[in-house]
Amino acid sequence: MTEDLFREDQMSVQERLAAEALIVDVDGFEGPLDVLLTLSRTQKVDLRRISVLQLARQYLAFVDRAKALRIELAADYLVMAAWLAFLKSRLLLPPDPAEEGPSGEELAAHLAFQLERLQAMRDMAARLMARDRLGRDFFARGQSEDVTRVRRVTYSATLLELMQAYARIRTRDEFRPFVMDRDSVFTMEQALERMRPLIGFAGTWTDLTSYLPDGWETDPVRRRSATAATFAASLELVKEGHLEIRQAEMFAPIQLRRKDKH
Amino acid sequence: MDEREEDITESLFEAPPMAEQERMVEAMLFASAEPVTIRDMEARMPHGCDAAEAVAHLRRRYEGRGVRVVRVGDAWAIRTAPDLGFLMQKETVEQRKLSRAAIETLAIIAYHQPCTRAEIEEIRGVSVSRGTIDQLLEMGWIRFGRRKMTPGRPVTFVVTPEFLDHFGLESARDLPGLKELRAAGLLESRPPPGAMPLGVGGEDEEEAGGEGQPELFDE
Amino acid sequence: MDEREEDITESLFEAPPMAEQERMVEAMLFASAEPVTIRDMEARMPHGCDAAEAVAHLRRRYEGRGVRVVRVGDAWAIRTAPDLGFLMQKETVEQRKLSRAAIETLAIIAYHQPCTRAEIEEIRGVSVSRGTIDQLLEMGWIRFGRRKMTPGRPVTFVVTPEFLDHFGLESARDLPGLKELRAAGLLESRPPPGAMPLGVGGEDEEEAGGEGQPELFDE
Repeated sequence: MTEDLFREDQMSVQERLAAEALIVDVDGFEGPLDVLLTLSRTQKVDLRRISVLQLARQYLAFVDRAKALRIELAADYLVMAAWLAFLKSRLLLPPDPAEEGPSGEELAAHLAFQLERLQAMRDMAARLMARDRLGRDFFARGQSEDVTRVRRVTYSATLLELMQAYARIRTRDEFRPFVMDRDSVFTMEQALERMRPLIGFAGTWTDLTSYLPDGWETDPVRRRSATAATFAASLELVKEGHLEIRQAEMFAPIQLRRKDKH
Repeated sequence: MDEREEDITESLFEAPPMAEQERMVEAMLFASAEPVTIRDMEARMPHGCDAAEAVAHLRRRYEGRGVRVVRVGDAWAIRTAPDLGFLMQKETVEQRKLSRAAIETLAIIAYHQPCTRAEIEEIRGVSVSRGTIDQLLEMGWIRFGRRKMTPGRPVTFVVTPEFLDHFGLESARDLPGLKELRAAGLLESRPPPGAMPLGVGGEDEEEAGGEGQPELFDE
Repeated sequence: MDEREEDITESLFEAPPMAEQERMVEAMLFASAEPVTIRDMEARMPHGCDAAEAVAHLRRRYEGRGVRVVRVGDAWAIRTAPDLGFLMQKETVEQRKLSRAAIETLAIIAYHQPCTRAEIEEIRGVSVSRGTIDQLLEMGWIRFGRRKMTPGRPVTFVVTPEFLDHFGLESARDLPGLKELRAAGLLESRPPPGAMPLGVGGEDEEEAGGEGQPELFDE
């Protein structure tokens, strides 16, 4: 039944000619909406009074014509054709109350709105470009005055340069995040975490080495890292006022003691 | 320079008479090729001056003359009267040829700003080609606006003071036909009912937004 | 432009009224980059005009104003009144391009703020010279942010309102992400290296807005 309906509204001669005329410069169109807008002009009415049904027929004629002439149309043209065929059937058939989704009229109204909006934007673009323009119709001051001897240097950069700089860094080939072998590294954060609960008990001077974590005292590499981290953490705790630190002479053991708050 | 310092330190004295302020504003606007803001002018004028009023006087004074005092966004500039353009062939700068896509994109941004890329595509029915936005940015006619508060927080575009200056507009509100378009409802963003084939926007926006930023602007 | 040709061919008609000629001379003197000779003006004006007389009228009109019509050799120009020179300092600013190192550093701070020197170096892959940071600080485009709560409590850098102003941004968050840069055609389409530790947590970012901290300069 739907099939019959389609066959019924075969394109008129006029539509066929219109479609053929469009085909000539299909590359000149910016997508299906552009084609629809051009087709709508043949109706010679206000866009608000456009017959979307007729427009759908015209568009389908255009696509059929392209097929007949073996002209390859981009996918979005065919998507639009399929959708318009669907819209056409919705507009022609009596509404089915059981059917989900927007009615044919709603869809048609939205399409008309899109066409009207695009046309409006084109009109505005043309009005904009036709305005009196700086450097063509009216002019800025031509002469910069060298009035004072004071010259300040300012540096300038554009947003584009800024973004390009950032893009350049972020996509640089040779960029590799710096990664260290963490196995034998005891960090200062770890040392701090370890020492905080312990120092409360350091009422008397205690050797720094006694704070080294278990399993880090023997291997020289690990011991070095742990000692450095513990020492740095101690300094941090001294700075925070939780700890006192002393060393009797050069290379003598470093000793720590809790600092009591006054 | 001495006068200026004097005025700052001895601000007990009154600001110069309005006629004098008008001269100052006149000199500043004449000297600059770019529009100058009221704030900028006042920063350079003696203490207590009212640059806005001085500009208003100056503007009236130049009515009908060979140059005019025009407003460009928040700033003011002197420009030649458009009817005398024919004398200026020597000064005419080569206008860069814009593609139809670029012109339409510019108009859409101007009338719909702040406007996302997806909105431009939704209105034009095709994707915005690479380089179109780029070109408009480079010409200084559009810039990035505030991000949209919609999912994905897509970036937006707005027109610049340079755009206004170029097209002789006082503000974006003075765009030709703006009121009519608004009255006709053509500036509203109407979601398409159900599945429309031209909703290039819908999906794209999701994509552009959804993933766009989290790596950069971790929240 | 037609008008001009018309006037040349139909020179039987009278020249425009003197008031109109004065407007023309005014516009030409304003827009020209160099002083203009009488002969030059007449060549551009409709046939039968008397540029010398028009200039004389214009000159009188500008007497006592903020700008004057002055003779430069055998040509004419509009110049600022000498007593207002103090207003012109801003016009003699020399503009220079920012170095590549500086703009890259600035970009990293803008995208990653608050950002330590070590982080900048890690991202750029080369060390940041002291002069670069100093230059950006001096320009007022970056300032010190809150210290990082990491060991050593390194200082951080954030961008300033002047930065946003210069680049026409409302907030640093409006900067487009990599994905959007690519979409806008500003970036060759190669994906960024996988999992990059971008950005510092949201909390930190929030804090960047806070006031400058006195303890910043305690060293």
